[in-house]
Amino acid sequence: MTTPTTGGGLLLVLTVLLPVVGVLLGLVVGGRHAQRVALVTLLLGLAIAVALTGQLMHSGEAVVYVLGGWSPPLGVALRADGISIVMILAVAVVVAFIAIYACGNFGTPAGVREARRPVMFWLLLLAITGSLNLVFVSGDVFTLYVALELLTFAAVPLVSLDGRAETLQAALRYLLYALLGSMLYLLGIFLLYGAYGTLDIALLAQRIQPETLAWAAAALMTAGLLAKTALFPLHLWLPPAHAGAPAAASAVLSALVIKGAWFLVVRLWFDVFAGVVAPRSMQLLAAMGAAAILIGNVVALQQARLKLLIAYSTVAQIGYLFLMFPLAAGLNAAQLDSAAAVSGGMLQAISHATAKAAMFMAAGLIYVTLGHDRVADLRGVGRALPMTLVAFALGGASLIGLPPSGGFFAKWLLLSAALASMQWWWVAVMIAGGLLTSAYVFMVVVRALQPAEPDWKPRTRVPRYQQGVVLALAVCSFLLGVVAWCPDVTRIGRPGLSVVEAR
Amino acid sequence: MTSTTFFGLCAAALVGLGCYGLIVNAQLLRKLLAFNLIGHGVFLVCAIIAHRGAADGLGGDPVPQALLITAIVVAFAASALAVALILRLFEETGSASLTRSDGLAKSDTAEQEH
Amino acid sequence: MTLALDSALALLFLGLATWTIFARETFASVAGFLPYGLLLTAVWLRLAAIDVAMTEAAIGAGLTGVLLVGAAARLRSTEAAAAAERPRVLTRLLAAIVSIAVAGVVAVCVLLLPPSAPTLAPEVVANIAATGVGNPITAVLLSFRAMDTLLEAVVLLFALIGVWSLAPDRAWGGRPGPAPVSDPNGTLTYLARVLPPIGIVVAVYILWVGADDPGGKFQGATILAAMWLLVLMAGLADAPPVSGRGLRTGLIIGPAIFIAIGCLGAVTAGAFLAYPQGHAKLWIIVIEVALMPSLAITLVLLLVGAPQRAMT
Amino acid sequence: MIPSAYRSACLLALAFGVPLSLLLACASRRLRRWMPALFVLAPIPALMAALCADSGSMLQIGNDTLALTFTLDEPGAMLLGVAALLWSACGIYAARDLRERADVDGFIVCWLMTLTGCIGVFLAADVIGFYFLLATLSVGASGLVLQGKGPDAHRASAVYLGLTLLAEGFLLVALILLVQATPDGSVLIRDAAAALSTSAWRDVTLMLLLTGLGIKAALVPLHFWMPLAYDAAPIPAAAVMSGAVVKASVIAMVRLLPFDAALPDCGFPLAAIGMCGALYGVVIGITQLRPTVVLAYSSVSQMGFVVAVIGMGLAAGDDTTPMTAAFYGAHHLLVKGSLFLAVGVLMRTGHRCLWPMLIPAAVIALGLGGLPLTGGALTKYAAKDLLGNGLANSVATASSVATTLLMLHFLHRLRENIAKDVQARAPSVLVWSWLAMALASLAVPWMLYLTVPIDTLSAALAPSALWSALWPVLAGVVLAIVLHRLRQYLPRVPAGDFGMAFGHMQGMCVAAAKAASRADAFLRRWLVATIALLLVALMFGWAAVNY
Repeated sequence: MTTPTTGGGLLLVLTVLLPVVGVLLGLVVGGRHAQRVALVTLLLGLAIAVALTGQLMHSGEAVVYVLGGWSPPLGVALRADGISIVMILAVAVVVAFIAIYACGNFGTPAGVREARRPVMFWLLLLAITGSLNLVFVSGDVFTLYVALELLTFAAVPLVSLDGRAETLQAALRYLLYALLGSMLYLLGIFLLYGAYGTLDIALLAQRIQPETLAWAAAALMTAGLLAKTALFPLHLWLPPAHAGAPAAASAVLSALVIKGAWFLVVRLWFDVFAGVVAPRSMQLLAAMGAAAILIGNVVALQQARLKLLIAYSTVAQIGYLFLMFPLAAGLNAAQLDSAAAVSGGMLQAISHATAKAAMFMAAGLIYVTLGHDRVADLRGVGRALPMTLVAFALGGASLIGLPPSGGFFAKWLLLSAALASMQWWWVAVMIAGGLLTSAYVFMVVVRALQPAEPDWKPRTRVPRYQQGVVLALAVCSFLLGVVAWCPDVTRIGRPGLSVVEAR
Repeated sequence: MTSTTFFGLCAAALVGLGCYGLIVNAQLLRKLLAFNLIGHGVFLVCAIIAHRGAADGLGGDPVPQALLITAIVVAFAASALAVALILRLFEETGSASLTRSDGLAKSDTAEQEH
Repeated sequence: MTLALDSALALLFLGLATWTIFARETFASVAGFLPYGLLLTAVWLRLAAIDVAMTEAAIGAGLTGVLLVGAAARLRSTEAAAAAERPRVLTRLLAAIVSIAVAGVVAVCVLLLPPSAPTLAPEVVANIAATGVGNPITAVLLSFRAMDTLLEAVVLLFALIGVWSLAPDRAWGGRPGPAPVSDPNGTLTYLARVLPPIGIVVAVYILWVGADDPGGKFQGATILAAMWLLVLMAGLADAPPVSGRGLRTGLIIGPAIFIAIGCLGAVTAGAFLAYPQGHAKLWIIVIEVALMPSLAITLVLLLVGAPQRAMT
Repeated sequence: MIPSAYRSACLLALAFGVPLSLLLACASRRLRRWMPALFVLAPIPALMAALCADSGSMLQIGNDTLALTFTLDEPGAMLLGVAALLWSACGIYAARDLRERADVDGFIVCWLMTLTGCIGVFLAADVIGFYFLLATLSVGASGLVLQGKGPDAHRASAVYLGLTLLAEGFLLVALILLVQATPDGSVLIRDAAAALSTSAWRDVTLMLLLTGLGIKAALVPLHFWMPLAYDAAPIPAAAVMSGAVVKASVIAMVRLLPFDAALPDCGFPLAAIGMCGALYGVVIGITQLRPTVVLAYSSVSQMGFVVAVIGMGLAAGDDTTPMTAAFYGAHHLLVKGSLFLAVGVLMRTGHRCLWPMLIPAAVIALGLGGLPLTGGALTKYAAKDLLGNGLANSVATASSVATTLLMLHFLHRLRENIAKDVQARAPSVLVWSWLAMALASLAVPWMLYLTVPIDTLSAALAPSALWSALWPVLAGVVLAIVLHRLRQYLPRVPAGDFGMAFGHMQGMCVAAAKAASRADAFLRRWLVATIALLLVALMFGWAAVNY
């Protein structure tokens, strides 16, 4: 079978290569030029993402690019369908906001040719963007392995950018655990190749059979990816890593990086293992998600530090991302439109990305202003950083799922799917999760609204543009519900979306 | 039993040994060592798959062999990054293990934003 | 007969692997890892994958071994503390059960691999003529799956950025490793004077034959890296400061040329990473030649670690 | 000449848009300072819309995939109009009150947010918009409660917010089930309500819907947030909450419940719960000392009565129920709002100026019990057909007696809580806003009664109707005198009554949370997490193989 390159395919190559070229260039020019290179690259990346979206919506089918003219199984193809494009766009937008914010914290100081933190941050930011885009567009499971490793190698140093002992330890936990995960994933790939002689996702989907090798490969790959995405109870590395990194880095890690491995689970379970995974596996996956939602939120509620609270909120929100699997399967089994559940899951992912990035950046500004981020002691933030607090609240509203946020419409779609496929238990989990989330969001907001002591002064003044960019991202997240007015992009290029064929 | 199957079983043993070491050994460098063992086990699985795919005059299927080369290099990069992290942690704390049980910082003023 | 040989080989390297896991001291365990790597290379030779065996010997056993030995030497003082953290018997038992279960699953999977193994070897053979190279692995690495090779170079670069990011702020821009101390009459110094020219020739040779026979840029780059390491260890030269523009250009030149040629393919041959008809081999050699020094620099810098001495 | 449909749509847009734009304008610190002065004007477009827009007029924002829809039906218009009146009067009061506050920003934002949500809920025609505006309303209102002083306000706000979000959870599920019941997935409330009576999920949907709205309407036993919140909130906030905000649940019930078919299985239990609440509120209310808490329990009782009326209508499948319930709600809205303002005014009034303030309060308070010629008598008269002649009617009469009793208790407590300073006079702005509301609560029910029209003038003034309204009031007065004699024997129930028992569950919750934290810490140890990872891999394999 040959898959021909479609129109606009070169954009796929660009979306991956441009950030890589940015890293190479930034490394050579160094210093404050690296920052400029990064900003320009990210801006171009945004333009490419928009162009790619336009291409996809125009043609109404997946964009494919056959690298080197060698079509699979011998060669490697890049492929972007609706769900990839949604993620590419979300990454481009969120990274652009984070980059503007980071200009305030990662500028090279005057009189120095090059400082470590800034130059490393900008290079790693580009590296993460490129790796994520590769994860979203690659059509080959081994290239995806390399992409995941690229992502890990770019993300781990961001955790320990401050060089403190705790962050080094957090980075090591992350790295070693992720490496174990990659090995499991790699083992799965090799088994797939041994059984079916191809690494291409589309070909694998055609050749795969429900047999022990495929099950073992699915189990190993899934477990490896879950370790990288930190689904409860495999989340040991996430709270210290995301809470310890600098705010802009936390925003990237929490909003985007974990979505890479999650996206791959979606890709594999819906596109490769569609006829192989059992409904019980789906329920198992979602049960882990449900545990994440409940325990993650309860633990978040008890955190004394704001950044840890937000990190635990991420642990919980990852859970929501895994509820879509049994829901889509259930809809499919009931002969209903299973794409609605997938759309809900994707919307949940991008609304969490925008909201969580805004919340981490808001936490960073609060830290700078107060000199600490003790939740019990947030008095005066409402007065000193009104815009930031509003941003935090809007991001929180999106996590809770208040309309018109993206979180609300995602929840609407997921709940509808759960009700239509009569899976009441997931409904209860989602509602309970929303309540717990609202508890800590309101707790933080109310504490921050209390007036400070009369003679209190902010420790540092925060630049206005940083406040503005955080607020803008939060508003994006809060108004993401308007995507309900747009045609459903996630369905493009995914005609035969069928999970668990009757067998 | 053919030698490929035999080495496949050795690969399984390597993976098991590595997993055990990664879990149990406290020293970070030994965890890394165990990771390398798991890696070798996985690579060996790939190698036997390549060997089984010998056809058309080639001693093995060149595609998995090429993948193997890439995977070895990636594993080396991972080891290098991990060693750098371990050494830096050692410089900062004098320790080379994940001492604190859950890894969460207890102090709240530790972070520095510039 | 072969099975007996295989059994002996397996017994040896599994024994060494067990040693590396269960040895009391980290240094002893790392010491076990080095011969284990060599034996593993023999296994790969047994499985008729010479290129892989070379890569494994060079990188998997050689460079990783150097890396681990160096680290283990510096971490000797942590031995006692780490030994005290040994988990309880019950935990170890549980870990053992789970590990055995995983190993069992892998073993079952190996046994269940389909009797008629699917293979891409016929397709590689059918298409290798178009690439102009004789070594099928090189054809896969630099033509059919050239993207993976490009990404592999990028992986090393990202890992290096990660290693550099661990430098203390005061040492940024400076040189990695301790200051060189040279013993003019030592054996190491002697070797470091004699071997590098030979090494460079060998590396170039391996690169050159890689197009048609086992060998290639990675193996060559590892030899170059080893030569440079020898010079550094002998104290004949100092590690370069990481802020040097020349060094950084050297680092990126390989991947950059790779990408440039890929883009050229998009213009002239109709696809990114495609080569113009009939000139494929030329471009593949250009890429290999460009990648080798960059890879060698990257490997050396990964081994010597983050900058530690500030520029004076 | 502007087409009438277009004009109506514009009015709707203004009614919702003006408060929303004021809310958004709060982002600017400079504009925010001017907001209290605009409190009085912000609800005026809503009043205009209620008066001038055509019934059934629609406003759509969005496209075919999804549209926010606003509409004005008759019950909605009635409640919207009186709510706008109350918001304006309370706006004057609040603006004056704010002059004495140090920190006004939070109050301003919450006030406008609640106003926007409140007006929006009365206008919303699609379930998504309705849910959104209800959430806005609830969050804003809990913010208003927070503006009260001290830890009590924090606790009250937290309890209110927690319960109200729980209610939203139930509602969300119910609304999704409603939408799924419509043949084409329409999100319009009208279509959803029409499809409900034939839905396969009818009973579950109704249960969820009524649980959610029951919490919002403070239906016993989920009422305990109300005394806490109304006592803690600043006076003008308590006035709009007890008056306007709580009526969101009434409008939601009359719009979402199916009155086209008789549903006795659902209607009678609902009516029974409502009637229990109507009496329970009084029983607890007479043990209370603080006038605001007494009023809150009166609200519990009155909302119970409205729900009972709706329940009887649901049981009978009577399509006049929405108007009757809305009329009852509108009257309660005006009276309860006025009485809260009266509490605020009288707290600042000394003995010398007491009577001119207390007498109007007494008249409208007794109106709640059905004093002839007041709006209260009209509402009871309008509701009597729905209640029928059976048990429900007897209980309703008992509730009139009880309400009179409770109101007399309230007036007594009101008198005990006046300012210490004999000469004290409330600021005139406060006095006038309260008197205007008092007047409105006397006059507006008559206007509604005659213009809508609900029944004829002669029917309402027939001697038999007057007598049947009067005797429960007289009976209530007699009971009140008896009770006054026996007051030292009354127990002192804490505000929030048995809801406070949930306080003891706090310990359990904390223990559970601590256990979750310990579990998390345990799972995040390296040994445990790596073993867990391998186990997860094995479990996924096992799950597939055993399939």
